[in-house]
Amino acid sequence: PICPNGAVNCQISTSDLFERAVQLSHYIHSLSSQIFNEFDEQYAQGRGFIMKSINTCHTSSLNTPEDKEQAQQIHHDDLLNLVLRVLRSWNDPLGHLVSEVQDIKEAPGTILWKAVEIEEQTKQLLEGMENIVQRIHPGELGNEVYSLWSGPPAVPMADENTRLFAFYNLLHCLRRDSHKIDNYLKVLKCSLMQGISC
Amino acid sequence: DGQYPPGKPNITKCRSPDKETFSCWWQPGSDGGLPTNYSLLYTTERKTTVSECPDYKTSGPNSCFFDKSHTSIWTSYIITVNATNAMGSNISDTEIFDVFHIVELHPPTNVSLAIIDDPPHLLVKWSPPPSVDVKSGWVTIEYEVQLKLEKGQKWETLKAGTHTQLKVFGFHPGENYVVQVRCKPDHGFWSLWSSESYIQIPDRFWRKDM
Amino acid sequence: DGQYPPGKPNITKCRSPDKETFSCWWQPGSDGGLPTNYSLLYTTERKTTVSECPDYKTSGPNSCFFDKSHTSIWTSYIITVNATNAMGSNISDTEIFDVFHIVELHPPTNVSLAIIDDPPHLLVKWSPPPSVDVKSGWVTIEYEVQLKLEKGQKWETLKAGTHTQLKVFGFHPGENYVVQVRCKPDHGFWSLWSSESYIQIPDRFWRKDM
Repeated sequence: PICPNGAVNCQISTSDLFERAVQLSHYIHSLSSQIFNEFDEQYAQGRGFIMKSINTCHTSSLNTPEDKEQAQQIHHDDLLNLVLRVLRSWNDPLGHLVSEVQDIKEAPGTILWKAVEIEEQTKQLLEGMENIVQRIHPGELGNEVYSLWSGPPAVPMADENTRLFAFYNLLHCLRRDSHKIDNYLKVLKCSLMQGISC
Repeated sequence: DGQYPPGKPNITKCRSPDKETFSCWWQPGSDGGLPTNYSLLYTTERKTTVSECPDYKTSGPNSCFFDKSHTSIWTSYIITVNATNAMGSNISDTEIFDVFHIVELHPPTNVSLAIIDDPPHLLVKWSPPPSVDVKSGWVTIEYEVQLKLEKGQKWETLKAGTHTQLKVFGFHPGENYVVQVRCKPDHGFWSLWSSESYIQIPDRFWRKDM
Repeated sequence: DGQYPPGKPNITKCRSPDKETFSCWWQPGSDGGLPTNYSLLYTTERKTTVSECPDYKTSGPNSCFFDKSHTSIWTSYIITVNATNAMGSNISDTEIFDVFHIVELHPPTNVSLAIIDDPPHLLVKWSPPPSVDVKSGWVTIEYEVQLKLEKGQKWETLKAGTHTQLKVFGFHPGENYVVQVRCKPDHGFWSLWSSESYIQIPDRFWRKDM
């Protein structure tokens, strides 16, 4: 059979896969920013959550590059694996977010829709990244379980302020980590993929 | 006795409206004078097994619909259609594609026409097709506008890039025009043209300085 | 004797022009009729100590500049400004942000306009703002073009995605147009518009057959 678009053995090219991954990571961060801003405006005004949410992200123990120099010095295999680790570490928290957001008093439909969409698209992006890593290094796809997230509070929080802060903090960290993933993928795309004009 | 194995079926089209689902259609071959059964079989670049079409109904006769859970943008699809009757079977050519490259959107909607006085021009406006999430940059869409004199034959096609409006200068005052719009995603196919929209250009537009 | 402690300073803006460095500016309060000294103090979620501004000069008066070695992109910065004079001191509200939130680029440069005959359109070209690393993928820039008739009031805004050129269709032959371009990082603030560029559309672009 003739492969479409001159594809080699009918596979989607790795640079096409990367292009799609970047479109997705961009979309996920845009949604993460929107959901954070909406929640902040609706539920966090005047509660001083921003001060309390400093240095509380479950992924802060992952040694991720913090500036351009570090992002460009790290080997791209390590950066790819870091992206996978950050994505996997959000699997449980996003599941929790989607189930819990439905119980927030008068949560606007847009917050719920975005939470569901972020969870769905993050799974889609993880599938794509695993596909890309498999392409670049066949067989090297570790699948260690990442439970960096300490999970939802053991005892359901009676106090609304505490419950709302738990949400605020999750969305604050999601906004930050989704931006990291998006930025790392855009750097990887330019460094790994020849023929892509950056 | 006039009974034969079925003719070779032909996969005529595979299309996705939104990169999240897709459908394929086929043209049956001759049925060899016998009741003939068709099955669409597919695998993907990453699957080791062959599966059958998940839904023969949603996209109408001689079709297969792949919903979100069966659609992946990360892999190529390899598809064949098999025709079988009591006398034997026949298999189509293999169709191989990637969902990103078979996108065909529904036509643009809400096409509106307005006469603008200063400077005199026709303003054509429209909305992207439904169910396409444009704002995320997930699907970038290009548009084309075609227009002709209602009494004329010759369509003129104008490119509109990614904008959802176009100013058309230099038309014939007092005439009726027909306008249509179509769209295409960055890697896919042109949609059908939108239904025809009509407008009459007022006489007042005879250019004073001509 | 008309001498008081200083008024409360106000941090007016913190911005990064390249996602590698950033600056903050503040508005002094009243100086209480005495020589008043301002110090910007900061810490981050990764530091255990409070430090003073590394560079009060580079970004002009009442500012603090953080060079690459003092800038982390995904770390919360906690910043205050302290005003002190002989009668006492006063401290600003606290500003808390991640640097990836405060990226605002300088406008695009080298904006050029050209008339293309076939198909007739105006080609607008520009360059990214200087000293922004687009090549490595560190910064992804999106652009917008706005244009209007020189004699008109209403700007029309056109999205150009990440391209550094845009084809503009449907302009009015014989008229003068004003064009400006602005940019923003994929996730950040829009820049100011570039300075105005002008062009006259030749009369020859009247459509022959209409």
